[in-house]
Amino acid sequence: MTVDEDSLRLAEAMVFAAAAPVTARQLAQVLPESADAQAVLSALAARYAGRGVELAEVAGGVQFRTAPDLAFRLRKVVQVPRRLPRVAMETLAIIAYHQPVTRGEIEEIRGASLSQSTMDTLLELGLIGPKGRKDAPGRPTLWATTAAFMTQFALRDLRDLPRREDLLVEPPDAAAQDGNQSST
Amino acid sequence: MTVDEDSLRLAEAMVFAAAAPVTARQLAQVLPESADAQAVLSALAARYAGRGVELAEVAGGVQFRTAPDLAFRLRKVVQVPRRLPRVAMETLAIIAYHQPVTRGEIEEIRGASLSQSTMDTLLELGLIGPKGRKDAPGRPTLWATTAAFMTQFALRDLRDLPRREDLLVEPPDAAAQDGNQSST
Amino acid sequence: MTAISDSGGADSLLLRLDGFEGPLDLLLELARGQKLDLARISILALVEQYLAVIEGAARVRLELAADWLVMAAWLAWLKSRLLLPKDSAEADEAEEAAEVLAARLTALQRMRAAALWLGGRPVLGHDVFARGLPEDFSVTDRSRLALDMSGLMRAYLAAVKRGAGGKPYRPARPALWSVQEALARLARLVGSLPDWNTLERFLPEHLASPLERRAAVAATLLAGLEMARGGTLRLRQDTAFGPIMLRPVMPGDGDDG
Repeated sequence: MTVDEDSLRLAEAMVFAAAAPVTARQLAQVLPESADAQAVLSALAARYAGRGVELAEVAGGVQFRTAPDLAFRLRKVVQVPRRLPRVAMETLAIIAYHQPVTRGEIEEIRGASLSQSTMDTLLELGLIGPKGRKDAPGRPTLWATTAAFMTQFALRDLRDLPRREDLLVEPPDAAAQDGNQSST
Repeated sequence: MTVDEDSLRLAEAMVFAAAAPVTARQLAQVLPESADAQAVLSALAARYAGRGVELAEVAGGVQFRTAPDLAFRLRKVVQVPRRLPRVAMETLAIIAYHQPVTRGEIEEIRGASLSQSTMDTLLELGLIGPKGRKDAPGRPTLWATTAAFMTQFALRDLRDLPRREDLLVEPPDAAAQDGNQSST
Repeated sequence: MTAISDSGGADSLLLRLDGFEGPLDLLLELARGQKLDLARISILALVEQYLAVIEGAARVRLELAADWLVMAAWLAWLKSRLLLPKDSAEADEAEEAAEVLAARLTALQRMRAAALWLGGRPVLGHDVFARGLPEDFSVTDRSRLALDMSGLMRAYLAAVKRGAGGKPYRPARPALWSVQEALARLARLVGSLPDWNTLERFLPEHLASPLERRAAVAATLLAGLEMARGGTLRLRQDTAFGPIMLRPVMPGDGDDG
């Protein structure tokens, strides 16, 4: 299927302008009826491949983002927030894999109590949100990850997370170096 | 002067990610020393010419901007219908059931005085209108609902309004659901 | 943190005990020291290491939180059972408990790996950046009205209820001296007292509360000002916050004052 230049320009403008990922469905609303939104997005991604700004698939849509290899040089001029502390990252991982999950269950998995500030940090960043209450004594709040979580960590959807069984095999020493290590 | 692809990519990413227009001078800080920042920006502008997004020169530097011819196609009208203030809603309801009715009678029914601004709101929205004067001392204006009122509530006839008698036998709770009705 | 492989290492863990996120965290660190797949780890060795750390902590009189001690007690129980001859019911129970512990450690280890995996993603705002100046093309239209029949009905019921039916509860207003009352009293009294008198003399009697008194002072002052404007009364205050004096206008008074 060929994609006409007009649709491509429109898609480019729309995705560029948006603050959040744009879905094919949202794009279809502004495209002419004859256009295939999915095909337009594919053509757009191809056009930007290898450039300083690339089209990334995240949170069920697409979003322009700077190419990862430029991060080092861009950090000098673009303001970068602090990375999340280890506890927050662990809590986030537990919520991502066990959602919806209560605070008590998170503490049970971590074998340690969870500070309010950790929950507050994740909530303020919009990475987690309440998702109903558990049918249990006290009806504790259930927590789940949000669309912002997927946007933040470049996930198309939750199925992009590695399977639990595939997560384990990391050499002990490598795991001990917190932070900048890539996936196993 | 030729511009290398690496510089072009970096400029593209930087202008894209920056929260404010980027100057040639700022760009020069991240480019290799040999590169001519001004030339890089010119090449970037040329690359985006005619596309859905263009490099615009604005006060203090350059920034990406949606091509002007596309802006209107991306415009999205968000309908946020207004609610009437509670007092206006009550007044409207009383006029609907007791029309034609004087302001004094409305006040008596509501058990509270009626501000001119409330009447003005309903008048401006065209939901009520004057309908003669009452044969009484001072000859006060009589108020009634309008055709616009009927349209708004999808009524063909005022007799389609739920009968008052049916309303008043409703359990008191129905009114209490309004929440803040206890205040005057 | 580096992996700990022997009990000497466990000693050095002591000083950093508060760096651990609870007992399970320490156990995981110790397990890592065995440099083995968690599935094949020696729970017994692990238990001994943990108990050694806790004992060491007690030796240097480190304040230990309850959960560290609860875990220690449970592990001590587990150790005693694990040392029993195989095939006894207690040993089976211990094996089961050890498996549960190993499973918990595995689950935590996985979540830690997941956290690392997430951190290794091209994280927005750290490794990749979104547009710094997004544009918004949405236009808000508030011209339409949100009205529906049920809202109209509720409003009618609320209005009618308030007006005719059961009058809503209104807290009884404290009977405060009104300006009208003060005017009447002042007009009556001021003629009978021809000279300057303090404002207080014109207050009504039986003012129970300070609020009532303040209200009466304010009302009488307002009444006084009103009468002064009408030209029947004069007011005077010699010093700021001093007593306010009044007297009726008398024949021969000028326009000053």
